Amino acid sequence: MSEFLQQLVNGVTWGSVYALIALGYTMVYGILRLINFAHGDVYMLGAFFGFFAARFLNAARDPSPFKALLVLLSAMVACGIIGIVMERAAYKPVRRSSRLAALITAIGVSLLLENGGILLFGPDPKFFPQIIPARNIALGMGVTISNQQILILSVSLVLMFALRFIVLHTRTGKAMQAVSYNPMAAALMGISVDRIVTFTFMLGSMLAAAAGVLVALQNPKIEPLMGIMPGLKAFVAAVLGGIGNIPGAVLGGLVMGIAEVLVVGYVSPTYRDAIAFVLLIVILLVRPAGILGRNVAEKV
Amino acid sequence: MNPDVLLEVDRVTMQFGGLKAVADLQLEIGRGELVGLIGPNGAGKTTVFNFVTGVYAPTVGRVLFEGRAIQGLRPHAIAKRGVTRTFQNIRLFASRCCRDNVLIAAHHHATAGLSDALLRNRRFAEDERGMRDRADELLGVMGLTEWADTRATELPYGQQRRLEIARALAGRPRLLLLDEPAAGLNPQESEQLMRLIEDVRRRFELTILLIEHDMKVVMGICRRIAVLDYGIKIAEGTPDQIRSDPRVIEAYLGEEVTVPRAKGS
Amino acid sequence: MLEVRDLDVYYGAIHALKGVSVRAESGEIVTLIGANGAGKTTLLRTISGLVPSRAGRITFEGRDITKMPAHEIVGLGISQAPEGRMVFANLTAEVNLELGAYLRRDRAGILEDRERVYTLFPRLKERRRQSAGTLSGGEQQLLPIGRALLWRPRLVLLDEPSLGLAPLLVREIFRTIHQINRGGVTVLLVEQNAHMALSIASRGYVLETGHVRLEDRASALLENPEVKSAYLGG
Amino acid sequence: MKQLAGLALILGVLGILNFVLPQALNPYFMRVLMLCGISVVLAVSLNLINGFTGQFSIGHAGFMAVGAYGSAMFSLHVGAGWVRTLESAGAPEAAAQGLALLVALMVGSVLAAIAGYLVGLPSLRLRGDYLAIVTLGFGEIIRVIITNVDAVGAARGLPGIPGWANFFWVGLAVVAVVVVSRRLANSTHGRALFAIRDDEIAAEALGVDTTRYKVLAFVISSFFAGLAGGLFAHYNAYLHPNSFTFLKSIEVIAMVVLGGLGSISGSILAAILLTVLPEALRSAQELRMVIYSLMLIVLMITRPGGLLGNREISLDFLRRRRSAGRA
Amino acid sequence: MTSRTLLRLSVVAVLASGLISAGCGGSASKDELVIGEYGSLTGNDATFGQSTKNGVEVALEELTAQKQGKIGGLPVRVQVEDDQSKAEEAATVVQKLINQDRAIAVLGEVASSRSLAGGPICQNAGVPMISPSSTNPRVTQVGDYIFRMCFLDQFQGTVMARFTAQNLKLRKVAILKDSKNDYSVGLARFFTEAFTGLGGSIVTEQAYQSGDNDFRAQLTAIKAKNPEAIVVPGYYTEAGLIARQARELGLKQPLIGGDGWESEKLIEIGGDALNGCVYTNHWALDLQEPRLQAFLKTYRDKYQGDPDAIGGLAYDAANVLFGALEKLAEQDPQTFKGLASSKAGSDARKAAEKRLRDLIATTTSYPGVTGTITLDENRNASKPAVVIEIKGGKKTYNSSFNP
Repeated sequence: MSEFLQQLVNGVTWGSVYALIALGYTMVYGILRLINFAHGDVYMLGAFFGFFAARFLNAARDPSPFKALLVLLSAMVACGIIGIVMERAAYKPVRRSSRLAALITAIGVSLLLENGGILLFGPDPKFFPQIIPARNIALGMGVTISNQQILILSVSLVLMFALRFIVLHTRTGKAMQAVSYNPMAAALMGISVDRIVTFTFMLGSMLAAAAGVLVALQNPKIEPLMGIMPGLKAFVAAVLGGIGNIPGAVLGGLVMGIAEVLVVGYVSPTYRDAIAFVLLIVILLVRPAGILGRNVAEKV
Repeated sequence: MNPDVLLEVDRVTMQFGGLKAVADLQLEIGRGELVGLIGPNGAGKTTVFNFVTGVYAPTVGRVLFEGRAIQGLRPHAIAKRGVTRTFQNIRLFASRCCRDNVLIAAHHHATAGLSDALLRNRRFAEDERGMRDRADELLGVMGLTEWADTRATELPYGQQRRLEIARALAGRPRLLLLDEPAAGLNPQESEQLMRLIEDVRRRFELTILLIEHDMKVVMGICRRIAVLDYGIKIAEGTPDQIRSDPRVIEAYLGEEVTVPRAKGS
Repeated sequence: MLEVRDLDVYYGAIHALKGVSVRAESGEIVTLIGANGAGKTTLLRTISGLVPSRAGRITFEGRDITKMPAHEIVGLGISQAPEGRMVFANLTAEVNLELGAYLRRDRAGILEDRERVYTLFPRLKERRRQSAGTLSGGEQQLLPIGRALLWRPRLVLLDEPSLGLAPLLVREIFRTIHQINRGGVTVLLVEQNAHMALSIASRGYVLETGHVRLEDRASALLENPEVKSAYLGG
Repeated sequence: MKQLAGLALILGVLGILNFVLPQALNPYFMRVLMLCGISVVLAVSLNLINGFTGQFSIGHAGFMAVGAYGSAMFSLHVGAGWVRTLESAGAPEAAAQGLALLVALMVGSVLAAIAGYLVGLPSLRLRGDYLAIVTLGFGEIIRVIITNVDAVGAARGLPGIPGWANFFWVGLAVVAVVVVSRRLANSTHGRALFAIRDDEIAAEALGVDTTRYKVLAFVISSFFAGLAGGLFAHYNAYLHPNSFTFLKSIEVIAMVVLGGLGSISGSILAAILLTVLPEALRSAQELRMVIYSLMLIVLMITRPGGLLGNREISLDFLRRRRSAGRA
Repeated sequence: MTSRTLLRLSVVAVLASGLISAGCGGSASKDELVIGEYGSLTGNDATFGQSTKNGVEVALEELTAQKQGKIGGLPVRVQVEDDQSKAEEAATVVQKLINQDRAIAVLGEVASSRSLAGGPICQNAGVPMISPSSTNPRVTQVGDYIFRMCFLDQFQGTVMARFTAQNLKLRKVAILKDSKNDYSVGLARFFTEAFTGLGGSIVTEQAYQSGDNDFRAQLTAIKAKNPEAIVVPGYYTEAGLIARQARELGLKQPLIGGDGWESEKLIEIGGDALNGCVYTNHWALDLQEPRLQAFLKTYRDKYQGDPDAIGGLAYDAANVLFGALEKLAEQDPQTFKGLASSKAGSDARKAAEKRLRDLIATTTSYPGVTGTITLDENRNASKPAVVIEIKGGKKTYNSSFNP
């Protein structure tokens, strides 16, 4: 039992990271119907920007919560800018082309970030400094949670609520919803679709950056290809929850994180990468639009 | 069951979420008839086409074609039984030429199988030639011969409407459903099309159900007209009966209201 | 105020508007009538900058807006209430209305205008927390009009506001249109309900397959046998 | 008769090239040529799903893996024995190996086709991105399974596969996939596929059993992906699950989209381009993949419809001109 | 000209120039000794390819410093190709190295899977290949032109087992291996065989996949079995994380590893969590062996850090090759000339490569930095292993085991 609970704690922690990345996928998809394959690589960049920020602040020798926050914010800002540049330079020119053309562009951007990363950061792993030294907190029944896990969970939670607030209660957030539902009608409201799309990319990239830094705090090995698998799985999580649906992304992320940890713990860790997809296929066959997605009948 | 009834819509209700698009509709179409289905925008006319052709399964009720229930069948199966249609918003196969558009609709009459096609044997060649000849004949009937090798989307609008009809005919239907074939046509084109529809009906011994906004077209060629409003059949009868039915006039023109004139007039 | 001259618009190979010229003077209600597919909606969309034109010129208060992006055209004071399907079904009725005031910054004024819309359409007030997709067709139809009002445009383009509505509601909507107009807003109205539209308009255009067939004072068009025949058949 | 003569001619030409090319080209160029051939088979086959039918599959590497491992296992456990028996019975080496290879390739391709059938089935319920993600999932599941099954070498890879595949066989596979694609395209079945791509609802309403044809496209396409996999296995003589990651699928998609969806000649052209390009960029060293990805982006921005769009460049074009001239 | 056409033209131009340069890459203008090296400079295993490259570069630098970079009067050039961590790419680049660049010998690869893809090509072409660190037995079974510089999994696994059972006196251990990595899987297997042979038992065997970041699930499962030690036969990239997460979960047992652990990054990442852990290795950097220390000095000057085991093995592989070449130049200058790049494909070249192979095969008691290397009849390195213990964040020599 205690083992199961411990696995659950680990699973929820991972799930919240998947959820943060999945949110970016889902927002961009909701607005552009584009699978932004490069999103996982933005997560990687987030970890690296955090790494450089931490090094600049000398946070390893002299850690403090303030510096940790600074590291997180600078990574988010840097990736936000990357998101804007990515959208303007690569995606905007293909927005009116076929969706497949946009997809291939996204793949190109993804490869560019990965290989550019290898070129700039070197292929060997870097190790994220211990800004927040690990401490274990016993939860009873033999279950422990580390302060880092708590941090991951709470920061993700704060960010998710911040996102929720932005989307539901700010002018720009409402405009985002409008654009995602019908860009043409949104333009008639005086909403600049271009700006909203750029803003969405920025927001998604910032969340991915946060995920990158949070993961690096706990699992400090960072390298230029670290974004591929989490990116892919977060995307699956987004589809699982119903792509384009923000609560769905969070739910999908959690389901994914828990399912993975349970498979690793009770079946075989070697099937870790497969479980995500088995789960996905099963759920999609039962609910073709994802757990929270709505099926829209095509108008004839 | 009356053998002269080709299609019977038997108390069909079609519900989308909270919206009843069609409510308790009863409609019979006799063999060889040309029936008009009219009503204001959003009255549920296209929905009728959609459940007859299997795009949707009716929420309640049955659809009988030649006495056999077809509700709930997949559209291609219904097409094979002899019901084909055109679409209000023109759904041509955009990347293909006109002849291909027609050939695709003749698809289920092909006799050569996949292996014949891959081997390019005589059977395939004959089958293909037969289908091509028939497609070209249909294009000829619809006056599209000169466009046969043109991509469907490069056709002028009026020709696209005709191509949709030619395509629907290629499936050798016994019941043809035409969804606003004259929409977007000018009066002369409408006029021509009307004659063409009559002509086609006689030539291929068809039964036709026609949705149309252009009253001239409907009143001109239909002997019998059914009127839908809010998913309910509010009238059915000859063109003259329909024209003078006050409920129809109200549904169509709206009540005559007296509101003050706008300034500047 | 608004002048459209010799507009040519293509959808792919389809020539949707063929040299259309239309104008609206300040304070007028001008109506565009015509059968489905005649190009009425296309014309409104082109004016709003949603559809690019291939030739011709659109000017608003003397400014050329032909190539302006849609959201900037809105900024100039041209609002369009598109047909009912273009509501944001995933958002509540209230948010739908608020989006109409997207470009406004005066919080107080927006609230005031919102109340005005609610007074105009009490049913929207009742349902303001409901997502627009769950509203009835008629209520959905009210939203774009309310939205357009919240922006306080100088010119409003209305696309078939009576589409699929019960007669009672149609009358309500037309009364509202008239009120809006009296408040100083110029109206360009696309309608199928020719009778109704012509009865409140000052001038009208009859569109047919992408060009203007007739242009006259509304009262004259109302009496025109050609118009009658086009709408009820011979 | 005419077709048989054509076949004989093709076999003859391939046979001669199979003899001449290795003399003329150094093994490196020969290898790039062979890899081009395999890429062409992959791209043209994926074009059947993504280009012809307008479905969206990103799991092609999975089908390729099934074919590769299926045929390799056959050769290792059965085919190699046949060759020994045949050769000891005095059969010429090329014939014995060719026969064994042919059977092995068929085994792999049929297994891949079965997998294609199974993956095609969900397409009854799923559309667009959802279908895409299922195919991607399938590819990953296949790879993970291979990584875990000891009998096929698991993570160690599968060495010692007989290297029977030569230019002749790769060339033949290219000819086969192109001929099948073209004949399909010019038949009622191909037209049904195009109809699904252009407008699924209209196609269905006009009597095209869209389900059947979508599954058919998956089956034929995965058959050829399996064939490419089999050739890959018997050319490299070594298999490793890492060769079949989703990046491989992505590579093939890039070929199809770059070539122009639905264009067979476009797929061929792009397959060759994207195989040769990384080789040509070798002198750029570490910058190579950066340049490659930049080019991909720039190409998609400048030619979003692919190199050839929907068009074909082929002898067909000349033939049509000729017949027009005669008419 | 519009910007679009400009863009297109530039794409075409880059393409064309790339093709041309690829086509001309092999035509060396002057006589030189070309040594091919292939490795994973990009892709999942990029770090290993880079380590190999660094090790070889240090060897080349020393050659330049000592002998103006020449052997037998011919300048030595190392041509490095990236295989993107993919087996089929490895085969392609080896073909290129041999046929385009006319390499006389090939160094590489780290991963056995890629050595197995490249090996047969070298064997068929009659070009000697030395893999610095592929441990799969099949690599050298490809043929008599294939060599390796590292000990085999079987030897290392046995050493680990003997150390655990005899020195640490432990009986119950858990294994956490990298199932994606044949090195790790092999080491785990041979450890298990030897350890159970010595009377120990494996209480649980868990696995992860290289690239994983989170091992808590596996460690939680291991914790439930309460072993006396955890054997982690993987790479340092994961071992440090595993140690850290194990301590977080309250597992205090020592971790036991193999030569994959050797890297300066191990301590950087694992930190205090690694104290008390041991691993088998080729060298102990704290041993004051002049040759080793000289290498370390050059390496540190050049790369501002310590080499990992792969870098050391690559350095030794390059030096064994240089040594054989020098011997050939001394013993048989006539045959040696056949290796000149202008003689590619000639009989003289073939004969020289054959002689080179023979000389490499007779390497005995070569004093490498990774131990004293003797190539056995199966062309595998036979050399002692050392056990390193981590104490107070420092790697310290513990003991040696001879084959």
